[in-house]
Amino acid sequence: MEAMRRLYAGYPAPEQGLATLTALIDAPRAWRRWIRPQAAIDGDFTLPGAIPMAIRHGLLAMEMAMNMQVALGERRHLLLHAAAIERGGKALILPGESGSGKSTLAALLGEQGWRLMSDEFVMIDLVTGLALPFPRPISLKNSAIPVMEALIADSSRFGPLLSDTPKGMLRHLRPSARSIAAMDVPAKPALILFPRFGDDAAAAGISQSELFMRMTEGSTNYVALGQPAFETLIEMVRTIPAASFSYPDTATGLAIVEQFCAEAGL
Amino acid sequence: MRNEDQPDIEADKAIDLPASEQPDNLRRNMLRFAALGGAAVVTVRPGIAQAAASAMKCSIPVPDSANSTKWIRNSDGALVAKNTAKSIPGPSSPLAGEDVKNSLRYGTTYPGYTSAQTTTWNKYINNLTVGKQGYTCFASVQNPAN
Amino acid sequence: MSAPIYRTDYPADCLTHPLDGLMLVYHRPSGATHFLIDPTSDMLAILAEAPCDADMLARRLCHRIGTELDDEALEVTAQRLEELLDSGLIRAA
Amino acid sequence: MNDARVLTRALADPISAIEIKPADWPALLSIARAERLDGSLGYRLADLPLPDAVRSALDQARRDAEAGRVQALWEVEMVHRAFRASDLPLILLKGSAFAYAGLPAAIGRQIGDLDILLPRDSLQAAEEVLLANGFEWVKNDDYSQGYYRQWMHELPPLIHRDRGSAVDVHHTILPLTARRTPNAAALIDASVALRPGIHILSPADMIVHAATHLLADGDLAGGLRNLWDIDRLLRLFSVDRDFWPALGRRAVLHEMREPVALALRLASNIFATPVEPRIAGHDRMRDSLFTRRLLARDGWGRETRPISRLGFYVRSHWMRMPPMMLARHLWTKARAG
Repeated sequence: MEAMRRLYAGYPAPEQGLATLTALIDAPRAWRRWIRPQAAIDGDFTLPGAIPMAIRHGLLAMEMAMNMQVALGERRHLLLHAAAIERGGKALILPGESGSGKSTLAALLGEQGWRLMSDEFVMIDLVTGLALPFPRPISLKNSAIPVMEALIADSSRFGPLLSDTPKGMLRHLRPSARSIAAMDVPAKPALILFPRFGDDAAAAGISQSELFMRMTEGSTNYVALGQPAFETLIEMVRTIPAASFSYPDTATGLAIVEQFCAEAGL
Repeated sequence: MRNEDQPDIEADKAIDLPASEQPDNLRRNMLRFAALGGAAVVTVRPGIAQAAASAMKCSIPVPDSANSTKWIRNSDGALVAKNTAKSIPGPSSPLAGEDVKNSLRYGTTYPGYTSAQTTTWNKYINNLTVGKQGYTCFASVQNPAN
Repeated sequence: MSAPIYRTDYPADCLTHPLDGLMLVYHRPSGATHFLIDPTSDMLAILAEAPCDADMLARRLCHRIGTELDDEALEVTAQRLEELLDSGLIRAA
Repeated sequence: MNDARVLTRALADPISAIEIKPADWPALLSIARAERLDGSLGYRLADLPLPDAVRSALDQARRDAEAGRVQALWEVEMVHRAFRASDLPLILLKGSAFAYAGLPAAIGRQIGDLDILLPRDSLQAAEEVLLANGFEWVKNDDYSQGYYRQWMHELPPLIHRDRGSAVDVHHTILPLTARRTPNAAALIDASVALRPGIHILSPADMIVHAATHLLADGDLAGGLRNLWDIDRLLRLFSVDRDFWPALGRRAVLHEMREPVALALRLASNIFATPVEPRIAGHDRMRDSLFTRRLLARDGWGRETRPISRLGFYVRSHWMRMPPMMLARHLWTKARAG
């Protein structure tokens, strides 16, 4: 777990030394260790029949376990499956499934004048409507790995290269020192963009009702939160402009994002 | 955002609003077209937490780990001894719940495997019964909500 | 068996918000969020005024939106009633 | 402290939680979640001067429980609407019953499936009504269907196609194969109407049912929560001076005298529940075995004491089925696989 400690170097210890969610990584049965090494995702919130993974991917297993813990456990905030970056106190939210490219875009912008708030989960405070940061190691996948390696000189920010994981090639990147230092500083959501990697450059507006539906689909806990989440989301779709765009390559994706941000005043 | 003490007033206003905003003929058309369209009450369902539950966290070993050396008969998915004619071994790792769902529902083949292998393994999966390893996952991918 | 009378708690047990010509409803007893597409919110408003059976509901709906009562209107009303029953926004009593 | 006693003490004596050291809280919260008692703990410890991180974790558990309660009550409402049209009675069991009746056992309790009890001759009608109202079989093969119908005390599980909720329809409270046979008709006759068409079991029967759950119907997994139910219910019911004699009579009627006695002793041992000694009887040697099993958790919330667990697994199967039937069950399953 030395790799784990390195990736989390620079993070403050949890409040009063208490970790109220426990994520646990373990070999499921002692004897299996000798037959086919496995690591099981486990913790307070579990679902039956976890996918076992080769132990050398323990780092990925840990990351997935922690994401699951957050996705299943968080009840104080509306949790969105999205990346988020901040500039001038305003947050850009990039919702999207795996493969939409949101992590890569957010990671790149996080090195180019923006503050990376999260690459995976954005928490919206149900009282203030503000987005809260969640800057944990970014999972770089496949072609995003060399892109970020070329951009960042400090090799200590990278975890080991993991090949042949269920998600393909994977390498973790520790967010910038600035991003980690500001991990308690929220920002006001000012723009929501749904990226889609792969197609020609194109963009389309999203109506309030469609935005509402897409945000609930991308939330892990909307239904469980009940009325406060309804009120928060109504307020968001009424006040925050939203659009979707597709992009054929990262440079175009960045240009489209910057153009939208200029128009929305970010 | 809204005043909790006056839900009725808010709600009444909300109901009347569309009626006053829309021309009558448009509203008549909506009634007409509604007959042809899909659902008129669309309910928000739990989002990706549920997808994550089925896709990320559940898998079905084929065969179950107690019979991991057995092969699966092509004709009916039954377990038979290794190297039996007209039978094949299981996949090298358990099948992901999401893949099983797609295969059973939409006829997709398992990633990296042939359709003949997929067909035989699906026969095995369809034979799973209460208490058998993988059954819970099988049941959950059959749940239409997933 | 006589025709069932339908009633609703809408909008008393709901938070409602019109959005793009749809009605967005948070229904407190179920904790569910529904998008209502016309004419279902009109049907709920009518039943909220006074419970009635399906035929009367179709009649009142047509009157409310200024259209003729015909077989199609009856059919649409019956179909939408089913959906509203499934959602729990109305109940047969 | 390496077992769930840290949890049971906090539940039984909330003030004692003030003394818990910061380093011990993560283990306690994990164990509470694993035992599905975090919501109950959240309410028991509400407003105590605890570390902020703990308070917010407990606050979260209370919200979870409250959301679950709303869902459970709504499920009761929707099934009630379906049943009422066919004049079927709805007798609520377990969590849904506690929540609907507003019993103290419901406070913070997680509620899973909707469990309902019906006269055996109404089963067919209930099945038809549920299938006509959006419920679908989880598994619709002949063997699973036959297995449930022939040997179990419930219909095969049904899940609602839109709501995703599950309903378990029981016609008695133990499998037909169990060696004890509770009197299902008496349970239904004595049930209490909360409103027309919605019933719960009588107080004494409710305790008998909770005892079946704790001791005769499984491997004790999740047993602490069942025992906490029993504690909460007994503290309320025993205010009525007629309750203890009634419990004694019903336990005998349902062939559950010993399991009820043991459940009372365990509640008294673990939660200091006040119980009637004439019904609870004296401690036996094996009581400590049950107590150890109920409290077997490590600091991660995982179950420990695997040898004790295995013993209870065998016990669970043995209690549900006579040996020949168990053999037949295993053989059929093997053949099906």
